[in-house]
Amino acid sequence: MVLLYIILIPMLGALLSWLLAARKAALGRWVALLSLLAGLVLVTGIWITHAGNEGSFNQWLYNWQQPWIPHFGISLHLAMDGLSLVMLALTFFLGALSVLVSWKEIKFRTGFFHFNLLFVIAGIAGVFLTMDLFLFYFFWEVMLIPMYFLIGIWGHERREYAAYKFFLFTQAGGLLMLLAILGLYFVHGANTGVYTFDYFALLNTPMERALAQWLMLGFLVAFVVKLPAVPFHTWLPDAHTEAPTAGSVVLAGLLLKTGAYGILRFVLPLFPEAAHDFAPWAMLLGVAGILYGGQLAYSQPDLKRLIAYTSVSHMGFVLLGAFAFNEVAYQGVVMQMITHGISTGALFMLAGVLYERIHTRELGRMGGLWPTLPAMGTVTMVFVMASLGLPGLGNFIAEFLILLGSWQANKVMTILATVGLVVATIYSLRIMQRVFFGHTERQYALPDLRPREWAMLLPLVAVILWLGIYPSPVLKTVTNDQLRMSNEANNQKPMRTDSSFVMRTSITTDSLIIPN
Amino acid sequence: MTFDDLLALGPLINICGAAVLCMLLVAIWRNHRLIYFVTLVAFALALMSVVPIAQLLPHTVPPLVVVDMFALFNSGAIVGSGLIIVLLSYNYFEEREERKEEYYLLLLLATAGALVLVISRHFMSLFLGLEMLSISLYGLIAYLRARPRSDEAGLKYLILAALSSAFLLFGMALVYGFTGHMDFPGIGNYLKQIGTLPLPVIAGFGLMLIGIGFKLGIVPFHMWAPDIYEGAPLPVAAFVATISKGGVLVVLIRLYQDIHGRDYTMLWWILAITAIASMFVGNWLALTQQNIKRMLAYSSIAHLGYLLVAFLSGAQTGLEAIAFYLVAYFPTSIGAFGVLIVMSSSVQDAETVEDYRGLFWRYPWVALAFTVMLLSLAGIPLTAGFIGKFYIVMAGVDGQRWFLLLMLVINSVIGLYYYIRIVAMMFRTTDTSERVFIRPSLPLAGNVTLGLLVVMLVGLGVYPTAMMHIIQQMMTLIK
Amino acid sequence: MTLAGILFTLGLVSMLIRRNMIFMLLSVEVMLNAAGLAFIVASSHWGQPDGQVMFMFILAMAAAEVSVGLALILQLYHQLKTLDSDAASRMTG
Amino acid sequence: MLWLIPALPFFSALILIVGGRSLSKAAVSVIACGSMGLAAAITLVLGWQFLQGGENAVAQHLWSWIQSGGFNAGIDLRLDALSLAFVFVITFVGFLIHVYSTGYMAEDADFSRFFACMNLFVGAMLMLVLADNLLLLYFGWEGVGLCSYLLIGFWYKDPANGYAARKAFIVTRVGDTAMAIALFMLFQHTGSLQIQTILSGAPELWSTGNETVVLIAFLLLGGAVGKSAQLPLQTWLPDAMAGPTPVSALIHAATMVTAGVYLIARTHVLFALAPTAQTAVAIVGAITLLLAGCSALVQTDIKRVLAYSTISQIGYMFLALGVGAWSAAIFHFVTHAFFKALLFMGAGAVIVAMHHEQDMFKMGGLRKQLPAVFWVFLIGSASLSAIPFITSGFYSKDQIVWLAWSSAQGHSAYWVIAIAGAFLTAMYTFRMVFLTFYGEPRGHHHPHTPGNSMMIPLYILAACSTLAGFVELPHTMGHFTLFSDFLQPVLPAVHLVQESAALEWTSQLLAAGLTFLGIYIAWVWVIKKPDGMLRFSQMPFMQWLRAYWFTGWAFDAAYNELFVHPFVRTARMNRKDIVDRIYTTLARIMQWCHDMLARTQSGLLRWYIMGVVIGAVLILSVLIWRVYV
Repeated sequence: MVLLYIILIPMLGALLSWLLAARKAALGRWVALLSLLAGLVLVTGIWITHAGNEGSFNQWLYNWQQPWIPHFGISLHLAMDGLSLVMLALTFFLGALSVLVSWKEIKFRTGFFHFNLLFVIAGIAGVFLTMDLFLFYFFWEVMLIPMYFLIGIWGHERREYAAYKFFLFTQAGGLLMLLAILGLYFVHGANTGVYTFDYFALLNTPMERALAQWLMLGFLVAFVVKLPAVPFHTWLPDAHTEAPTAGSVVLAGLLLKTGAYGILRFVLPLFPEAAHDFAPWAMLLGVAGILYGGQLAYSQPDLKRLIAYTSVSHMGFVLLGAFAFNEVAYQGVVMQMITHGISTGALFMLAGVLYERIHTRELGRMGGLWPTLPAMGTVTMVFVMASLGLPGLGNFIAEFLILLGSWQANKVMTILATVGLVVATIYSLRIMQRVFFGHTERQYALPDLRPREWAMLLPLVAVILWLGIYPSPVLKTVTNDQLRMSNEANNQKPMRTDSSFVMRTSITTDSLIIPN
Repeated sequence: MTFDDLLALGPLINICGAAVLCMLLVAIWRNHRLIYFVTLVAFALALMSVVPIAQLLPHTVPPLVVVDMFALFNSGAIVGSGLIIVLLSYNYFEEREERKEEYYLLLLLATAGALVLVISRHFMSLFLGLEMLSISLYGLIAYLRARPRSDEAGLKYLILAALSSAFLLFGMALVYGFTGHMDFPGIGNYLKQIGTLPLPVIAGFGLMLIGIGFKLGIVPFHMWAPDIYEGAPLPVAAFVATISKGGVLVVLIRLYQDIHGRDYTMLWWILAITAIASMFVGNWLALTQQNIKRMLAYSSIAHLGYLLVAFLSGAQTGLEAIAFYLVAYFPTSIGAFGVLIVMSSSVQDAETVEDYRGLFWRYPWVALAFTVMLLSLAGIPLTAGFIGKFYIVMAGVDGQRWFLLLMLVINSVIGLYYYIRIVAMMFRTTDTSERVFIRPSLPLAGNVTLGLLVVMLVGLGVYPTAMMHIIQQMMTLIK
Repeated sequence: MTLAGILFTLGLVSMLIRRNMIFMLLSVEVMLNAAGLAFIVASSHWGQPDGQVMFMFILAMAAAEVSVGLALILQLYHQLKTLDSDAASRMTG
Repeated sequence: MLWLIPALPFFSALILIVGGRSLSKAAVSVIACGSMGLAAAITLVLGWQFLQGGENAVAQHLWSWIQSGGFNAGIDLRLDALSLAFVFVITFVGFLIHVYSTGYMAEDADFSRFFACMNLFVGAMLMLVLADNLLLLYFGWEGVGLCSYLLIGFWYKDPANGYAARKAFIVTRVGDTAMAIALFMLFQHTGSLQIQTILSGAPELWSTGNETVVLIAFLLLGGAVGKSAQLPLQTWLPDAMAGPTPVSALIHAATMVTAGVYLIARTHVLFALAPTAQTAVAIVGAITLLLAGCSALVQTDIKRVLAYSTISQIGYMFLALGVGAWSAAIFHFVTHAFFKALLFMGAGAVIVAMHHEQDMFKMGGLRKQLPAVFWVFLIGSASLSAIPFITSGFYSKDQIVWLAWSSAQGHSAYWVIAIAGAFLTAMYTFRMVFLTFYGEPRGHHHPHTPGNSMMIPLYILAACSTLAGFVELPHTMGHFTLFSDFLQPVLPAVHLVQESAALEWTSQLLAAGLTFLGIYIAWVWVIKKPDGMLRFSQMPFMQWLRAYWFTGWAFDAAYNELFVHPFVRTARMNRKDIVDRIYTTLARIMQWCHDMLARTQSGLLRWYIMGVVIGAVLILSVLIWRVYV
C-alpha cells in the first residue's frame, strides 16, 4: 500500500499545484516542492528502517497487488526491493531539486509546468515500482507526454523539434517493447496455460533460443533508446539542450535511468540466456557510446549540448557493466546510475544558473568567469572532476567497479572503455577551461551563488562526496538484486571467466520468494 | 414474422418509425427543435431496446437477416454514436441552414441502412442496407447547399458510390450466378462442398471487395475520403467516418466468416496488402496535412488499416479487438469532429491547424478534450485508443502475424507525428494576439457531449474491464 | 452473362473517357443495369425468383440515384456554369 | 594517530576552500603551514617510535571503502620503512616549501586558493604513499594529478597555462589507464588489491617470467612513466613549469614526479618476477636521463633547465630500480628531493628578485647582488652535479652509477650512459650557474634579496642536501649502509656480481673526473670564450641540433601529429553528429512520400474513378493470377 502512496503523492501534488498556482504561483511551487520532499522522506524512512536489520534487502521489502484487467491477467502489481528503493530515493531527491532550480527560471504558466514535472516523476516512480509488464509499459508511456510538454512549452529556441524527436524515438522503442511483452505473454501462456503479465510469473519462462533472442531485442531496443546508446542517441542532445533546466535534470538524472533500470530488471532476468549470447554486442554498443559520445562532447560549442553528450558517454558504461554478468559490475552499474544522475544533474543545474546570469550557452562567449564567480567555479570543478571519474567522488566508484567487473567478461572492451577515461578527462577539462579559466574582455558584474542555488547545489556536492568516500550503504542495499540476476545468469550458463569471486555470487534464489 | 422477430429488430424498427414520423412532421409542422427531440428520443429508445434483446439471441429471421450478439453489439455502437452525432448536430445546423429538418430524416434513414447492414446475412439485405445508407448520405453530404464545396463533395460521392455499388452488384451477380445462393451461409456451404473456388466466384468476390472496400475507404479506393470529409457538414463527416464504415466493416467480417474466407489464402493476401497500403498511405497523406478535416479522413484510412490487421490476425482475439477498437474509435473520432463543431463559428468551420494555435491558453477545456481525442487516436495510455491498439497488437501477436505488426508499429510511429503536431499547436505559447481567430460558438450541448466523450474515453482507457467483459460474452455466443 | 459483362465494361470505359457529368451518370446507370441483367440471367438459370427481386431493387435504387444525382448536378451547374467534372476540383492535397 | 598525517593537510585544505576568501593572508599562512608543520612533527614522532619498536610496519584500518562481490577495499593506511622515507620527505620538504611560499606568493590575490591546493596536494600525496591497497594508492595517485593540474593552471588568465595544466593531467591520465588495467588484472588473478596480499601471494601464483606478471609489470610501468615524466610520457613536465615556482619545487621536483619510483619500489616483487619488465625500467631510465640531459643543455629558461634535469635525475632512479638497486633509487630520491627543491626555490628567489624574469640570458652577475641566494644555489648545483665527497648528490648518484654495472641485472652499457649522464649533468648545471650568477648583468633589473620567510628554508635545505649524503657510504669509503639497512625489511638488498674495489674506485674517479670536465667546459662555454662557443653553435648542424634538443627531441610535435590533431580534426568534422543524418534522412523520405501522395489527391473526379478502376484491375488480376499460376 505504501508503494501506491509513493506514486500517488506526486500525482496529487501535481493536481494541487496546478490548481493552487492559478491562485498564486508561489503556492504551486511550494506544494510541488513539499510533495516531493514528502516522497523523499517516505522513501528514506523506508530505507533507514530496513537498513537497520541485516540482510533485509535480500528479499522484497513490499509487495502489493490488485487485479486491474483480469481478462488479460493484468494487475496493479507493485513491489519494492533494494534497487527500486535506491532509484526512488534518487528520483525524489532530484525531483525536489528540479523544482528548486526552476523557481526563478519558469516565469509563465507555472501551474501547468509543475503539473507536468510532478507527473513525470510520478510516472518514473511507477516505472521503478511496477512488477507487471503491462503496467510497466503503461507507466513507460505515461512519462512521455508530460515530458514532451516540459520540453515543448518551456524549452529553448528549437524546443518543438527536440520534443518531437524525443517523443518519436521513445515511442518507437516502446512499441517494439510492447510487441516483445506480448510475445512473452503468449509464449508463457502457451507453455503454462496461465496468461499473465506478472513479472514473477514470467521469470524463467522456457522458450526456444531464437524466439528468446528476438523478444530480448524487443525489450532491449526500448531501453537502449532511452539509455541512450549509439546509434539511438541523437534525440538526447537536442532534448537536453532545448529543455528547461529542470527538464534537463529530470531527463539526464532520471529518465535515462529508467532505461538502465529496465535492462537490469527485465532484459537480464527475463532472458538470461539470450542476454548472454548478445552480451558482446551490447558491450560493443556501450564502448562505442563511451568513445563516440566522448569525442562529440569534446567538439560541442554549446555547453548544455556538451553535457548531454557526456551522458551518452557515461551511459555507455552502464551498458558495458550490465552485460558483464557479475556482481561487481552490477553494483557498479547501479552506482553509475545514481552518481551520473547526480553529477550530470548538477552540471545541468550549473548550466542553468549560468544561463540565468549571462544568457548564453555558447562556450565561445564564456570564459574568464572565475574571478567573478569563484564559488560557482569551485562547485563546477567538483562535478567536472566527478564526471571525469576522479577518485573520492562517486562516479569513480561506479566506473571502477564496472570496469573491474567487465574485465572478467571481456578484456578488449574493457580496455577500450578505460581509454574512455582519458577522453572523459579531455572533454571535462574543456568545460572548466572554456567557462571559468582563460581571460575575458567583458567586465562581468554577476552575483555569485544565491542562497537558493546553494540550497540545491550543496546537497549534491555532499552526496557525490559521500558516495565517493563511503558508498557502502548503497552497495549494501542493491546487493540482492544482482545475486538474483547473476545466479540466474549462472543457472543458464557458467560464467566465462576464470575469476575466483564471481562463483561466490551464485546463491540460491530465495530472494525470489515474496513475503506476503 | 413472430413477435420475437419484431423485438429482435427493435432498434431498426425504432429508427425507421422515427424516420416516418419525421417525414410526417416535416409535412405538417416543421420545427427544428421538435424534430431534433423526436430524433433524439428515437435514438435513445433504440439504444435502450438493445439491452433486452440480448436474452433471445442469436435470433435469425430467415432468410435475410440474423440478429446475433455481434450484430447487436455493433447496432448498439452505431445507435449510440448516432445519438452523439445528433446531440452535436443541433447547434451546428441551427446556425447554418434554413431548412434543417430533413437533415434528421436523412440521418435516421442512413442509420437505418447501417443497422440493416449490421444484421444482414444475405445479398439482398446487404444491398438494401448499403443503398439506404449511401443514398441518404448523398443528401447529407451535399446538405449545406450554400457551400459550393458541399455539393461538389456530394456529387463526387454519388458518382463514385454508384460506381462502387455497380461493382458490388456485378460481383454479387457473378457469385449468385455460379452458386445459386444469395445468403452467406448458403454460399459458404456450397463452396465447401465443391472444395475449390471457381474463377467466376473469385471474380465475383473480387468485385464485391471493390464495392465494400470503397465504402470502407481503404487503399486503393480511398481517394474520395478527404474531399468528402472536407466538403460535408461536420456531423455528417463524423457519420461517414464512424457509422457507415462500421456497418460495412461488420458486413465484410460476416461475409468473410460465413464463406470461410480463412480457407482461401488469396483473399487473405489481398486484404493484407490493402491493410498495409491503407496504413502507409493514410499516415503519409496525413503527415503534414494542414486541414484537420482532411487529416482526420486520412487518419481514418489508416485506422481502417489497423482494424484489418486485427481482422486478418485470424485469432479469436481478433474479433474482440475489432469490437473494442470500434467502441474506442467511434467516440474518439466523433469527439474529434465534435471539437471541430464547437470550435466552428456560424459562418466558417474551424478546420485548419492554424485555427488551433495556442488554443490551450484560450479555451483550456476544449483543448484538453481535443488533446485526449488526438492522444486516443494516437493510442497513448490513459485513453481508450491505447487499449484498442493494445488489443489489436495482442491479436496480431496471438495470430503470429509479425510482419503486419511491424508495419503497424512503424505506422503508429508515423501517425504519432501528426497527432502530436496538432497538440503542439494547441499548446504553442508564441503570442497569439495579432491573428484573429474564428469566434467559436461553444454550444452548451456540444460541450457537455464532449465532456461525456472524454470521460468515456478515459474511463475505457483506465478501466476497460467491463467493456471487455461484454465483448467476451459476445464472442462466446458468436461461435 | 457475357452480354452483361460487355455492357459493364462499356459503362466503365465510357465513365473513364467522359468528362461531362451527365454522361458519367448515364454510364453508371449502364453499369448498374448490366449488373441487373446479370442477376436476371442467373435467376433464370437457377429458376429462382430472387434474381428478379434483386433487379427490382436495382431499378429502384438506380432511379433514386439518378434523381439525387441530377439535383446535385443542377446545383453545381448553377455555381460552375459548366458540366465539366474537372471544374469540380476545388479540394486537393 | 597515523591517520592524522594525511588528515591534517586535508582538513586545512577544506577550511581554506570553504572559508579561504574571508580569511586574512596571515591566517591562511598560519593554517596552511601549521597543518604541514604538525604533520611533519607527527611524522618525526611516529618515525622515532617506528625505529624504536622493532616491528617493520604500522597499519591502521579507518573504514571499509568499497565492498562489492569478492572485491574489498578499505581506507587502510600502512607505514613501513619505504613509506616512512617518503612521508618524511613529503612533510618536511613540504613544510619548508609552504613556509617559502608564504613569502613567494605574498603579492598574489589568490593566496588562499594556492594554499588550499598545496595542502590538498600534500594530503593526496601522503595518501598515495601510506595507502595499504592499490585502489587507495590510485586515489592518491589521481588526487595529486588533480592538484598538479590546479596548480600548473594556477594563473588561469593566460590560456597557455591552462593548456599546460590540461596537458599534464591528460598525459598522466594516459599512464593511469595502463595502471588501472594493471589493477584489474591483479584483482582478477589475486582476488585482492591489498598490496601485502599481492606481494606475498605473487611468488606462489606466478613463476618468474610468467607472461601475466610481465604484462602486469609493464602496465604498472606505464603508470609510473606517466607520473614520473619518463619516456615516452615525459613531455608534460617542462610545460608544467608554467605553475608558480614553489609548485615546481614541491610537486614537479621533490614529491609527485617520484610517485612512479615509489610505485615500482612498492611493487618490486612483481618486477622481480618479470625480468623483461625490469630491464625495460632500466632502459627507459637510461634513455630518459640522456635525452633529458641533452635538452637541459640548451634551454634558456632557468626553470626548464631544472625541469629537464629533474626528468634526467628520475631517469637515474629508474635505472637504479631497473638494475634492482632498490634502496639506491630511494636514496637518490631523498637527496634529489633536497637539492632539487633547494635549486628550484633558489631559482624562485632569483626570479622574484628579477621581477619574474626567467630567461637566464637576461640575468647574469647576480653573485654580487644576491650573495646569499648564490651560495645556496651553488650548494644545490654542486649536489646535483655530484661534486665528490662533500655533496649528498655524489653519494646517491655514485651508488647508482656503480650498481648500474655491478649489480646482477646491471650492464656495462648502463654504466656508460650513467657516466655520460653525470658529465651532462655537471655541464648543464654549471652552465646555468655561470649564466645566472657570473659575468655581467644582462638584465636591467635591480634585484632585491628576498625576505627571511624565503631564505631560511633555503638554508635548511642547503644543509640537508649536503649532509643527507652521509647516511649511506659506498664500500670504498667505509661502507656505511644506514639507509639501505633501514629499508632492508621492505626492499631486498642488491645482488652484486663485481665486488672488486678497484673497479669501483675507477668508476668513481672517472665519474668525478667527468664531472669536473663538464664544469670546465661549461666555464669555457659561458665565461672564457662565449663567442667561440657561439661560432661553434652557429654551425648549421649544431643549430639544428640545438633547436631539436630545445624542443625536447620534438616529442610534442610528434604527439600532436599522431594523436592530438587527428582527434581534434575528426571531432570538429563530426560536430554535427553523422549518426543524426540517418534519422533526418528518414524524416525527409517520409515528407517526400507525403508530397508524392498528396499529388494524387488532385480533386479530379475522373482521376478518382481511375484510381478505383486501377485498384479493381489489380485485385482481379491478382486473384485470377493466383488461381491460374
